Amino acid sequence: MPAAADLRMLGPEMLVAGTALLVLVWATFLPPQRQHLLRWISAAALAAALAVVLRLGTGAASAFSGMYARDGLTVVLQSAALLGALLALALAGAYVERSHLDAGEFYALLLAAALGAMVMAGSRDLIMVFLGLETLSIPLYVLAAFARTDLRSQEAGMKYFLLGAFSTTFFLYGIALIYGVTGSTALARLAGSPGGPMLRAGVGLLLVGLAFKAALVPFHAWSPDVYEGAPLPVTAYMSVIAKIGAFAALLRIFPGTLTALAGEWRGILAVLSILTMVLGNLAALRQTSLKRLLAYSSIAHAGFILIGVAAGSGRGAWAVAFYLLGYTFMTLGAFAVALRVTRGGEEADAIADLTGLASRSPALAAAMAVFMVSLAGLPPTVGFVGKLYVFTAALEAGQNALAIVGVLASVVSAYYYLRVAYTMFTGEPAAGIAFAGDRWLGGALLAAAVGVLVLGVFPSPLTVFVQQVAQALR
Amino acid sequence: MNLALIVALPLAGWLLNALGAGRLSRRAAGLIGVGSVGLAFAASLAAVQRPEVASGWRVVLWEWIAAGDFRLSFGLLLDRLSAVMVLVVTGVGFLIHVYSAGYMGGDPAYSRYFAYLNLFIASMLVLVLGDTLLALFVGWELVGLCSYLLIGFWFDRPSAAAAGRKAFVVNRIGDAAFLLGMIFLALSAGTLEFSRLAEAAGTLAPAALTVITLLLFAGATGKSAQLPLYTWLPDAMEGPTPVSALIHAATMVTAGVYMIARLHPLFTEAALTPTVVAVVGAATALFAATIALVQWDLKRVLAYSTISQLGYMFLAMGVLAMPAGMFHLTTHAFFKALLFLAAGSVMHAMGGVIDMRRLGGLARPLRWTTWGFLIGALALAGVPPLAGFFSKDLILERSFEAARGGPLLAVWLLGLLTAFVTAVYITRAAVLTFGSGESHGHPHEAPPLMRWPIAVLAVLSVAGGALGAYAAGRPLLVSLEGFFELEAHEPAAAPALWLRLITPAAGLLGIAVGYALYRGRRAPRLGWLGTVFEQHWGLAPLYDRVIVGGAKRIGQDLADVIELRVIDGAVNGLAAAVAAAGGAARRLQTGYVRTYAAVLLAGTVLLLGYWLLR
Amino acid sequence: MSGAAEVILFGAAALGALAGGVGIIASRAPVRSALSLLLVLACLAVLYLLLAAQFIAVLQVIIYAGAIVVLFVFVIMLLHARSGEASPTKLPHQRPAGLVLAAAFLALLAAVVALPGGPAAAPVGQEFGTAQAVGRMLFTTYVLPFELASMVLIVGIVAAVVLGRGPR
Amino acid sequence: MTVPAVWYLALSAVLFTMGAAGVLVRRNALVVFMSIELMLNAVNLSFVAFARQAGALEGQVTVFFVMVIAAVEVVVGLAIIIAIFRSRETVDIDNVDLLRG
Amino acid sequence: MRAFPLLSILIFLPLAGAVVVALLDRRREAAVRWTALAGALLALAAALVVFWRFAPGTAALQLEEHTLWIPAAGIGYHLGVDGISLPLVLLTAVIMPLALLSSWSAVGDRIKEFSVAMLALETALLGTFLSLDLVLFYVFWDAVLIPMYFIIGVWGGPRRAYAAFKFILYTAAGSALMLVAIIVLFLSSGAAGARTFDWAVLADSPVAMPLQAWLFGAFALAFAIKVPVFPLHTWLPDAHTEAPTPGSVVLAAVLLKMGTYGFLRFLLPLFPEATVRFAPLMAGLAVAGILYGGIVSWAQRDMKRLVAMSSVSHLGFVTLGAFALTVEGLQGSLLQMVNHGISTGGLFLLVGVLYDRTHSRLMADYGGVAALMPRFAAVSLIVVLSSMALPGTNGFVGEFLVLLGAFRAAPVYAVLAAGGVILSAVYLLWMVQQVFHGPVAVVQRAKVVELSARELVLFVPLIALIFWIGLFPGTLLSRSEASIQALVERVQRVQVEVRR
Repeated sequence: MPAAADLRMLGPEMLVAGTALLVLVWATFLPPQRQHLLRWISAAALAAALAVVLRLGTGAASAFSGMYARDGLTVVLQSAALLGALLALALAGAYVERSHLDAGEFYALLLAAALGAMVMAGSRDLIMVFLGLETLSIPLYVLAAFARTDLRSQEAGMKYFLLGAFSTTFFLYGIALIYGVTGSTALARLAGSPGGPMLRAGVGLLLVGLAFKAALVPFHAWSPDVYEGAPLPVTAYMSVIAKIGAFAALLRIFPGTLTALAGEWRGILAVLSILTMVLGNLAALRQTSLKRLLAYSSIAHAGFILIGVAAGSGRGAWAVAFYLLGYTFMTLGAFAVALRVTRGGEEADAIADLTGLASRSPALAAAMAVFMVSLAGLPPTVGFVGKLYVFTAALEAGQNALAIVGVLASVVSAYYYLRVAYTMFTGEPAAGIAFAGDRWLGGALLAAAVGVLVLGVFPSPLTVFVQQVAQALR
Repeated sequence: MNLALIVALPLAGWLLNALGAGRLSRRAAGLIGVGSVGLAFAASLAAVQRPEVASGWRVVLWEWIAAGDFRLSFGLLLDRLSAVMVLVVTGVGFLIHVYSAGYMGGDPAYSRYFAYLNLFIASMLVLVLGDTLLALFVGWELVGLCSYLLIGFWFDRPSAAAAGRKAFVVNRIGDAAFLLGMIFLALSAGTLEFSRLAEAAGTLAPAALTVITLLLFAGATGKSAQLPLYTWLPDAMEGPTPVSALIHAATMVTAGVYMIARLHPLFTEAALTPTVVAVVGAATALFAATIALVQWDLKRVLAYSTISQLGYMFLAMGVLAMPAGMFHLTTHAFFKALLFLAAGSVMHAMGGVIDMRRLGGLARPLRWTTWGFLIGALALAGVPPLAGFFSKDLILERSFEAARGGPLLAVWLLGLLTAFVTAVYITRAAVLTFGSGESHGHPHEAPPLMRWPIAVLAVLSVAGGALGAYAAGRPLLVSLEGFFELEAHEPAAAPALWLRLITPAAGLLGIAVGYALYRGRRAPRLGWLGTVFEQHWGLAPLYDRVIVGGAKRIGQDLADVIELRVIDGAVNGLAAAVAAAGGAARRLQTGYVRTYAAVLLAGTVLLLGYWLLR
Repeated sequence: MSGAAEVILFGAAALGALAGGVGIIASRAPVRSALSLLLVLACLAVLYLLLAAQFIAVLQVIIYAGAIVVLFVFVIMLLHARSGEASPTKLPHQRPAGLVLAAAFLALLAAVVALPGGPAAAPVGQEFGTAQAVGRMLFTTYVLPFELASMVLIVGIVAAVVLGRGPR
Repeated sequence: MTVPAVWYLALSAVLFTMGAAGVLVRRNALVVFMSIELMLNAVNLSFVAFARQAGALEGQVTVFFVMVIAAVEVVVGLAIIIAIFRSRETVDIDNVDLLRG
Repeated sequence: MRAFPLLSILIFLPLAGAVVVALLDRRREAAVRWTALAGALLALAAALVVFWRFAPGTAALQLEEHTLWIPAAGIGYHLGVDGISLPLVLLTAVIMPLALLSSWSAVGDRIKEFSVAMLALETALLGTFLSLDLVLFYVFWDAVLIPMYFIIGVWGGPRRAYAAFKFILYTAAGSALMLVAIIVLFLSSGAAGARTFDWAVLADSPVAMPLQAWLFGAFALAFAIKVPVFPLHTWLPDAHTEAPTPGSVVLAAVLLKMGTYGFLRFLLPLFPEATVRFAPLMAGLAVAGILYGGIVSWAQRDMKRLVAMSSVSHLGFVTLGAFALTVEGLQGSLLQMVNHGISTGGLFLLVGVLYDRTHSRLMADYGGVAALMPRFAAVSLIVVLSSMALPGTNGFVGEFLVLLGAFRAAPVYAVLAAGGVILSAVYLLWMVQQVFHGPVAVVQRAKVVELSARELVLFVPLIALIFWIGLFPGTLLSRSEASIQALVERVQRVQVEVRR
């Protein structure tokens, strides 16, 4: 039976899971006009979980028979997941209520996905990783299709689901092969394994599954379509939470476990990273839909983040964590702006809908400009610092090509990000554009903008915080 | 600080007139303009009396440029050489200012005119008084600027604006060479101070010295309108006539001569350069004189004449007869200024007409002017005992001596031939302008403000020869020979009589020929020879079409083809390629789940295949 | 069980599974695919028994054959699902490409899995693979994933509820 | 255990590949989904075979979890397919192509 | 005891001004404009205090501030001023108020945003010149791009989008590899834990040669694009032509100097051997740029394009001086940076004055302006002469020293570069003639009115500086002497070793 200490260690996870159930049940008893209470509860739970995560800190490298850990990696990436979920929740509320989506289920699924990402961060066993992955993915499939009468949302849900299930089988096959070699699903056993073709194949198949979640080229194809079709707040949430979960697992498995094989997988990850950066940025160049642009943007950023994993070092790992946190702020910020702007009551999806935004709402346009600049990796924003860290890691590891492709890809990305900014500051606003959203959205927007700037100018505390990740890998 | 005062006075005049433009009354502007130069002349007169001048009176004003080993102060130097120039500049300058006060009387931009003119005097004084080659260069470029401004004074006339620009640009070509020569000199001699160059000259490598002096001389060909950079000077006649007199005859254009005199330690030491200078000078002298033969614009005749006479001066410098060159510089300043002022007087009388085909018979209505012009013309033709005779004679004499029967004798022959041609063209000009025929309109003589300077210059043109005449004790030459550290040319070494007579003979012959040819307003075209002269011996089409046209075409091609298509085309092409790749990347996203699944499986196969088979 | 019987049983079940697999992907009518799936599942249950996994074999029959396939058949009936593949395909290269990729993938897998010299099967006791043995592990070592799996099940319920609701 | 584990594994690989081919080749969403189930079962076979080979029960426990997840996926997947069928009257996944580029 | 953070205050004063402006009501245009101007003037005052506190005669860094910024990543906050950065700081502080003042007529909409962008730009520029930690430097360096991008893209001419994107992508592409090189420097600066991005430390022990050459290349590319060195210059004419007047002014006067400053601050001290090795290449490109820029300027019809191309030529002199690797050349280079800022900044202001009146930049649309605007014509002439490096103006001293230094390094450079001396007269006087001379040919004659008092104020400081530096360059030269001397000694030491 699990020890009491083990259970205490699960505080944040239980808090989130319990709240998901509570929200689900309570929603059926709440009259429609009081559904916003659910939001408060969910937010409170996420915030509390975040507090508990920080409070608990590290100190349990192994629990539940070595299945789970609360080490630096867990703490940092769970914080990222909770932060992302919290911000996404703030973004979603007004949209959910406005679009008459089922609030209880929506929040419950959102919390469940967060739980999945958290579990992926803490798992030290491939079965746990698998279950975490599914806990993360299945809610996202459902959320993508959440606007169930909307053709595009349905399509998004179906594409995501079918391809997700397809990729999951590869992931599982990978676990099976590893199990066949090591006789166990524990990462600890994997670390000590001698290698061999079956192990390589197993790890390769694991990588396929995780790369799919993280939307790395060539396993990315689902993401632009799903991002575009899913309801906007879902897209926002998906773009961060899936990445956090996937990269948590990648860190855990590759630099965290397979150190002996580093010479082999670093090159492969580097190739994936280069493909992802190049294709993601190129395909984003000529997009007209903001959601689709951000989809490709998120693909491209996955490539940048992967640089840190491919470095295979402690520095790379904490750079990944830093980048993910920064990415959470800037991407959710950009989505928050997109949620703010509506066209005839619907999502204003076209980039052209932002034309002249600055004259309608200078603050909103300024915030969007900040996010775009940060996504482009220009200082003084968190996006720059994140890139600085991953490039440093790559160069330290001798992955020069990665760093060079990375910086050049950043330049290409500047084009499409700044095109958005340019659009906002020129021309006359289009007709039918209105602003939506509530204080939560405004608050999230402000938090994201402040986060992007403050972390860009004073990245030091966060840097120290994420460096725990490196300690966990050692 | 008396010395700085000479420069400061016209500078102050410039500032007052420039800042006060539009607010000063016409009278005040004129008074400031003329007065400042008059005072400068007075100050100069006082300064040259000072005993320090004999050994060089130097005033260092401030440390100017200091970088690394290169340290240079800005200062003024008055010695026997610059004394001559200072007096010429301020003296002739003053006369022309006075004349201008009358000549420009009706011009609305009176203040601006005097501002420019004062600035010119100040700049010319910097050129002359500068104690380093760099300071000389400052003046050198500034007088070029003033020349540009004054040629284009009536900027609303496109021809004037273009002429000003041409003057500046052509000068810049020479200046660039000058600059390089100066830099080379600074680096090899370690100094640009005149006082230290003399000793440094001996230490320079002969090749370096030759290159340096040739570069500096290239600068001089620009400023002094010698071959091949002479083209700007005729066009410069677009400016007001007093400007032509002052800048484009008496002072600025002689700066090249002065520069060589100033750097005589270098030029005398250099191996090849003096010969080049002499040949270029002689060639220019004849070349320009022949062109003057076929001009119809009176001022252009005088312009080519100036080029030709400057050629004489370079000839003198080239044969190292520097005192003679400076002497001719001085007398030329007198008589050429006189000729120009007289020409200006004609224009004034005729309402701006200067084409000799529309002039004639002005001797009667314009009595002062005619006398002035005639005196100037005779002086130019080298008729004794006018000033021009002494100086020109001296130059030819010295060049004959320097040739010592060698090939340089050709230089002397060219000079002699030029003397003849000179007399012909100036006679032609005098005859066509003042001689036979009816005067058109109702010409009236100039006001006293213009007449008096003509008179003074006429006197100087007549008596100026005394500065170098044996009979008068040759005060100028003695002073300069001392300066150049040459042994005095005693009459003991008096040249052969035929040599002394042949120059005036050539002049007189020229006058006779000229009179015979152009008397009665016949205007022979000189046949094919005339065409050659009109075409500048073939240089005009070369310059206009090949060089200027070619450069412009190259510029246009570079700007339109290389810049836009090649260099920028590469950049835009790269951007277009990236954008096209972006489009291709988009097309990969077909929208079909099965494609995506296939891509996923393909990725898996590749990944596993790579990992397992590598 | 004798060795020969085991081999025969394996052969039969394997062939059945392969036939079922082909049936799934080659049948024109979806119902046939569903029935082929049922065949595969049943054959696998037999193989599980051969591999000393009684509990799993039972689960296989109950969950997969009993619940999942029924669900599939039910949906097929509900949607009167035509094969949906009558119209000409928009992706003419998909089939050959798919087969080539699959073949390549199989080749790779074969190279990995079919390597000779894997460890010989360890001897296992009677307890191995029984419900008790598996259940004990589930509630001790694997209690955390077990609890998490329940969370996933709840998500599944929610999904069915949310997506199954008709248009408002 | 007379039949070597390798045979089971090979069978598993073949079944897995068949499922993958089915996903790529078939257009009926339900059949595609069944192909995925086939792949999951193939993986399960591998797990059980490895478990037997190693004499360790973890493999069987894992299969238990896979089955749970498979069940959930079936629920979610069928719900989505039904939703799509309701509005589009088709289960041909090639007709679900609004989103592209 | 922590010293008074004078440099930090200088850098962030404009940003503080930007914040204040951002808080103002956008409808109070006058308040916005005056506040922005006040911010820039305060920065100027601070810069003057720096100038006054600056001790000449030493190569040491002064008024240093050195604290940790991101200690966990080895990144410091290190500021300092020496003889090389001092003139550029002053230039920035002088030009910014003028640019803001010129915006009063050149920019009519979104004034608040414009002012904020300009002030933010000033902070980034000052930071670039004063940073001595490579990451800090890079942050400021890249941060410059953003406000400038908006200034061109939002307030620019008809092809502003094209120009803005070209500007930012071209220059960002250049600096991208510099970031990689900065990181490599960091990584090779010592064992893990002892690594640093600090300029002073890195300059003390340059990395070994094959690597040094690569890093040199990365830095040089970034700087060369910014300068811009031929043939990497084509972003410049477009950016200049489309930018609003104040944008062009700052772009020409200050932004381009970031590149040439980078030569002096980073290329030479950090990569001395590579510098020596590649100096002929850089000098050759500089000379090519001098001539090419001059010739192409001549063929332009658009005044702004002409001035922009002339910058290519002028900055060729700056580059040439830098890679002459002699004290004279470097002093001239540094001085010429300031000079170009004054004269070309002035030229853009002049074009702006005309553009405000007629909304045309084509020379063909003008003619005879001198008759309509005599005072303006006089001012223009002075600026043009300064740009032509007429003796007595600032330009001459710089150009002379550059040529002197280049001649010392290799006479052929100086000989070819002297062609630029001629060309500058050709194209500038061509412009003067087309615009100012000839009969009055402007279409909207009534609009071409004489300079207003405000406009005159723009030029007074520039003209004063033109003559002051022309006559008393020692004011600047004496302050940079020690730093340049030290720099040259360092490079020459290597030069001797390489020769051996």
